[in-house]
Amino acid sequence: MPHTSRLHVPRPPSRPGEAPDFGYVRLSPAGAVARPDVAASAADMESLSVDLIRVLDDEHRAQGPWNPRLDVAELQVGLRYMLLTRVYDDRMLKTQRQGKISFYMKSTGEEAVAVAGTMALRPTDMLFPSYRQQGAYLVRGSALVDLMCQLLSNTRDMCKGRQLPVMYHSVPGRVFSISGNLATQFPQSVGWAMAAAIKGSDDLASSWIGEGSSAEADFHHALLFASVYRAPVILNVVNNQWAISTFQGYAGGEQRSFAARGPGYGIPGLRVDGNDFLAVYAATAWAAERARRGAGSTLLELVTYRAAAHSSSDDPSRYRPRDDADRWPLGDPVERLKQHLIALGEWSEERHQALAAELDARVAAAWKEATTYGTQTDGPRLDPDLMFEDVFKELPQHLKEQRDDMHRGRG
Amino acid sequence: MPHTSRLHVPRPPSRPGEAPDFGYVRLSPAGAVARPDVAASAADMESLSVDLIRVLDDEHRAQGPWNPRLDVAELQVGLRYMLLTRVYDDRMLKTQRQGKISFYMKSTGEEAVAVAGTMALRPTDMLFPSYRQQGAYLVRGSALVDLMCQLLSNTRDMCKGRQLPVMYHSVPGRVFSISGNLATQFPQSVGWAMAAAIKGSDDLASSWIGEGSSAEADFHHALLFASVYRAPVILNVVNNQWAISTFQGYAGGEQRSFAARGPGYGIPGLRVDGNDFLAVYAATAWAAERARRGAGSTLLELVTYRAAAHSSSDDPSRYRPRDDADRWPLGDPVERLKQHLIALGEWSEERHQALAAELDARVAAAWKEATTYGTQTDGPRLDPDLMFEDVFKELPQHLKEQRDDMHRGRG
Amino acid sequence: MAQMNMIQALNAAMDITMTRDPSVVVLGEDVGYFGGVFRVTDGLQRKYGVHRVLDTPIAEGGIIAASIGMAVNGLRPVAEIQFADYIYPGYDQIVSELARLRYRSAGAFSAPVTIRTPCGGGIRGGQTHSQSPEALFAHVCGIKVVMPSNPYDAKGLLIASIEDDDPVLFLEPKRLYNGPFDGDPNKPAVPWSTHPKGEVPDGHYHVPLGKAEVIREGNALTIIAYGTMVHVAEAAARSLSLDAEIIDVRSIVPLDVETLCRSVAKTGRCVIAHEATRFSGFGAELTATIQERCFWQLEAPIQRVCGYDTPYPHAFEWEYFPGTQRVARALAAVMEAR
Amino acid sequence: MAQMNMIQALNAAMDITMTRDPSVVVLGEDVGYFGGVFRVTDGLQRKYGVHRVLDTPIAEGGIIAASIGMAVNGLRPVAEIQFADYIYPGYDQIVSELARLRYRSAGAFSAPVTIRTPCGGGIRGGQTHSQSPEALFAHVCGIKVVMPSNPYDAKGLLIASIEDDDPVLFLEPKRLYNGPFDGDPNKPAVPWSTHPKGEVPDGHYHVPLGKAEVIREGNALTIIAYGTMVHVAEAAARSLSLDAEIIDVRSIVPLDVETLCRSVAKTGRCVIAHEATRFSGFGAELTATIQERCFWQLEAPIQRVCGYDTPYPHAFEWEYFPGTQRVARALAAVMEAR
Ligand SMILES: Cc1ncc(C[n+]2csc(CCOP(=O)(O)OP(=O)(O)O)c2C)c(N)n1
Ligand SMILES: Cc1ncc(C[n+]2csc(CCOP(=O)(O)OP(=O)(O)O)c2C)c(N)n1
Ligand SMILES: [Mg+2]
Ligand SMILES: [Mg+2]
Repeated sequence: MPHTSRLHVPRPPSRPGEAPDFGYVRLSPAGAVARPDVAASAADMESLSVDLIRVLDDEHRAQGPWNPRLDVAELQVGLRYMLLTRVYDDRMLKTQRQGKISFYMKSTGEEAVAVAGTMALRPTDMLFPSYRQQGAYLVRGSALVDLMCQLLSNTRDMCKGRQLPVMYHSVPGRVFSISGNLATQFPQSVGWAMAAAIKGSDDLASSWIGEGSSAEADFHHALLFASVYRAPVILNVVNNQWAISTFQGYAGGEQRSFAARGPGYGIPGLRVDGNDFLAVYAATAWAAERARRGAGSTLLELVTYRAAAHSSSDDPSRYRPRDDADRWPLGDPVERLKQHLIALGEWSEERHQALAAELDARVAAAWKEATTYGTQTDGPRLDPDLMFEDVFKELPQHLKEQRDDMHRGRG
Repeated sequence: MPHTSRLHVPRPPSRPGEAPDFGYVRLSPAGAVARPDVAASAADMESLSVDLIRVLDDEHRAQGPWNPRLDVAELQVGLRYMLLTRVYDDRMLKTQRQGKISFYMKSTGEEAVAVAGTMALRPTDMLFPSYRQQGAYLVRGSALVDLMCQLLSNTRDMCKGRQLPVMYHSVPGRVFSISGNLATQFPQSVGWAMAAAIKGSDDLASSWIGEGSSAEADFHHALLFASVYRAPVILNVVNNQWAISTFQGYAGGEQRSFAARGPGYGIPGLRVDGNDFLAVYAATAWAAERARRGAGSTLLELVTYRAAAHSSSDDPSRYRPRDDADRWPLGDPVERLKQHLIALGEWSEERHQALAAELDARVAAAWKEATTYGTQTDGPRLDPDLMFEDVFKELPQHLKEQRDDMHRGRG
Repeated sequence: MAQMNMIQALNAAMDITMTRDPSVVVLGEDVGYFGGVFRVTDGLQRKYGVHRVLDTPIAEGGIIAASIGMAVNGLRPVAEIQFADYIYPGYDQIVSELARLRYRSAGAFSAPVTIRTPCGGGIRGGQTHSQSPEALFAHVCGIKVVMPSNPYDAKGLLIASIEDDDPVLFLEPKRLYNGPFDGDPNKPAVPWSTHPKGEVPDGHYHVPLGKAEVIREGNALTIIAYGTMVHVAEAAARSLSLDAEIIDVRSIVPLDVETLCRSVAKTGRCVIAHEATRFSGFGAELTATIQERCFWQLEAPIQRVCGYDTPYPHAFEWEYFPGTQRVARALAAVMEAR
Repeated sequence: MAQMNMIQALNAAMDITMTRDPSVVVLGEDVGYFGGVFRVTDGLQRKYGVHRVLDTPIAEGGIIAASIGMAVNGLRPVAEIQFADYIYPGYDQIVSELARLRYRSAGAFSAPVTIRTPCGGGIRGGQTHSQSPEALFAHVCGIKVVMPSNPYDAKGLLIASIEDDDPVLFLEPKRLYNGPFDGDPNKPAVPWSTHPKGEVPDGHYHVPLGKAEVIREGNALTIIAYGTMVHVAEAAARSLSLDAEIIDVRSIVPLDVETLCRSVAKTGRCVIAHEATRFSGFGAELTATIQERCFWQLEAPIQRVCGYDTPYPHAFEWEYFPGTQRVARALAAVMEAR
């Protein structure tokens, strides 16, 4: 039967043992892509979904109309958050390996997506991240200790022990709750933005999903509702090429870019170098201006690479070449912003090492503090009665009875 | 609150009491749109989703590269099926009004969509219609009596009394079962086509939904799976401008055409004059050739107008001008093919009248026969035991017991 | 007090909450300009504008998702799903998101969304316009589930639902929109104006969530029902001249176990009736709970009268529908058992 | 005979049916090249090719819909949903389409699709990797629902499911993939090789759908369970040295009422245990049916031991999980009642 089959089956460019091949990634030179007015029609901006918006060139200089012309101070803040994200990720994976937390997911190689994508917004804008935007919480001021307490499900866990590690939220930081269900928050962010528009407020929503998750129905719901009501929302698809073991071709990336879905719905779709802090910042700022001007939503595809494993349960060497990440043509976002600052004369290897050491110490200190509020094995523990709360606003009779049952002895 | 709202809310061009206004429908002259090779890339065919493929011009002549150059005999067969559809619809609505059937849905004004869309395929291709493609069953040889028995839920009902009127199917005609759930069959047709490809067969699937239904998640599933596996399937969106009381703008039609969704998924999207028998035929044949050549699927938007009420339960004068259908710029599909044949010297008003009379008599005779197999009030009735069958292939114990319970007395 | 049918009562509930609270918005397919296919939202868009009464795309999943987002941003959406049979494309957003948001965020976020949807049979609607899916939501923690049986309760429960801070699935037995229905399609239609519960106060009031109502006191046995089946139960008890106690559950989640068990403990006999299919239906939960708590008072097995375990069959509606006689048969059996 | 864990047994079932019947195809997220996140489909793509073992987009609704279409065109798809918690985006296609196709078309069309999905808790998976949604499908007419508790049954039931002409939801208690689990996370893990049901024949065989298994005969009371809870039930009965009769339901739909009722009629006492939340869970149906049929033999109220009615809480897994002691408490209560 397979011989005569006409079914097309996508295949990644390389498998374990083969040489990585990123020839399929369509590149544009830095500065080469035009920056239209935010109110231009989606139809007139279709090329943005094919080309790749890049600002930093190979000499680490910022080029072209998308250069957001940020202050040095702002660039340094961006570098700091990206590096903090990386240091945090590295250490937290280690704690998972030591059995101190049950699960972890890194964002290594994708730090610019969340950090620049958040810095380009106002603090009152609402964020709907997925599980790989830890940088957003940092930019929005979540304390490391608070994030770690969530990972530990300890007595200070913001989720009161109810969620897997990395399913953070932040009320003061305006970062929405997430769960393990992919893509569900994408159309919710559109509803949030619709409400902002109904209320006449100036705030917008920004939401992130992986390219694999764009296959879910909720991706369609989000684009459709955003288009029909011209909701002030930024819809980010983080194309890190992989969804666990599944190559982006299986989400439809073989035929067209993910940004290209936007124009079909009348929404501009921008293909952006996701490892270029400046490009991500500029594209986000452009989309934010569009939303605030009442011109509607924007779909951003952030082209990046999942340099690490999918999660602490995953081993990517089973399905892709080991040295893939090193060959990724868009480089590393931390390194690129660092080199840009060095090229500007505003940074150095020494300052970078010092910053890394400082952040590492901060993360270590925070971990130490976090563990005093309890770990999986030691120290104080959340009251199991909390299990029954927040199912409803008031505890109903049947849950009171079940709580009593629990008091009779667990297990 | 509404004063400051920035939410965009689509509005139809005219409401009851206002003059119909179809200025929003983008037209192209007959024959003006190029016909690319079926294997051209979707990206190179994007203009097809903006322009309107038309063959019949205002003088009723066939024009341009999309002219399918059909025999006169074939054109006459097409006219016959379209007229039969119309006569059938008119009479069946009347029987509903007389209380003889519980519910009915007409396809008036859209007859070319199903008739040409079916005639352009092979009899072994599988059809997945929605509820407004009655013409497909006629082309595929379903007997009028059989369709009517379904409407009557009588002893010869192909659905054994289990379905609302118009939810036909045909095994010999290769027309799939439908239900009231919108859009569900769209991705199923893709699965069917994937299986055809896996098996190496030459058959394709063709599926129809309304423009309103394209808002459902299953529209996205269909396009995505069709794109990823290059399934041999034709995905038809029948844009008849309305979804019950809701204007097509609410399905995203305000910003872009429905055909324009295709290219975002790497699928060519063709905007076709749905009231032009020749254009529908040609576009379908083109898409079929594409599928059979292994080039993958095609999205067809058939631009037409729902000239009648949504269903026998609907009164469109509550939400749109009464004379809307008369002002529809693409005219009436039956009239247009009739005039084309007259212009070719192969038809006349007299022959048309005679055909109408013949078909009316056929429909009347079929109705008479159908009612002998039972009506809602008289004659033989399906055995209520059938209610319990086909839930599973074998009748399980609990349904046997419930059948026994029913035997103890109904009501 | 005014005479209202259930459509008018539901409309009044939305009208009142929209007037009192500018954060209440209504959305759904055909609900705006047209006023809904059952006219339940008639006039609301004219009165409150296109930004508070929104026509939507035909995407139930999108409607629920957008409602959640709106609610998180401070609105109180009342979403209509045109038929309960079409709620499943929104099932993931309800089960995985709406019902769990408060829990998973430890109260940081919540979404007070009310989902209204017409349910139930008896209207010749066939398999896709007749379903009663309450059990598919009752099993989901974190969403309340309500079904009124008359205009008075419909208005009071809908106001309470919209004003409740938890999400609520509000099921409307469409066979009751225009009048009570005792299960006999051959009887002439009765309007709500002939029924005491068709008297509906003009203003704001609550029928509290979580409270069943004993609509008829009695000692011989307890009949537990909700929605259309309340009226069928009454007719069945009448037909046998039984001194039945009849309870309208009204609130499926949270369930008023106390009222139910107090009654069964008194009568010792119980029949449960619902339109939904029997297997793993909500009648099972009612039965299980009552037998756990009233075991020693029970004088006969609890009986369920339900829709048969098949899709809703168009042509066999009146064989399928659990009507007066089927309920009466169960009543008789439970009374005889000893 | 070979020693197999449940993963190997399931893999063998697919391997055998794919060899015997070229129309069997496997599809799902990460099932192809990678062999599935639990490795259940490991090696199948290598053996049968990329056209019979398909990686898919992450779209559960699309996976089910495509499977239906494939089945209508003569294939026998075995679709994997990566976790049962993620089945809801496909719920409409299952409920409205897969389960009803044969009925609505009067047998003209049918879709023999098997949906495999890992379910249940005990793996520290939190709210979205621990759910047991069987009741949400048991209430839906037209789809069979199965859950094995050991490798032998897993293989035989999966072969029977794939070869069955009706659609089947095949729930795999992932806590049992590598070994039996009696509910105590502190005990060292036990492999299937230590368990008699880890002996699995190499070839083709069926464990029939619709048949429960009495896994331990006894006279004191009946314990009804399925999946992981079968092992917990055994441990609980052992801990009290009770002469319990333990029944593994295996097939939730259709349900083997006869085997269940024969046992309860004999013992007069019954405890039902499942991981799923209690309210309107499948235990309710079991309770309701048994009390209807065995009322006069019952010497105590039937008790349910279930997951509490909250989402599955990550940090309180072992308070939440209905373990040995909770089951033992119910056993003791049922034995004491008189
Ligand atoms: C509805 C749903 N289906 C399946 C999964 C299992 N799953 C978790 S992450 C993942 C891959 C997601 O890939 P992508 O969206 O590309 O995000 P990335 O991990 O690359 O950041 C899958 C399939 C899930 N969590 N939710
Ligand atoms: C899932 C689902 N949601 C809602 C409905 C109710 N409904 C029936 S037809 C219809 C309008 C469909 O419009 P369109 O797709 O444009 O098709 P048309 O009727 O114009 O042919 C609606 C909303 C349904 N049948 N199924
Ligand atoms: Mg990814
Ligand atoms: Mg339409």
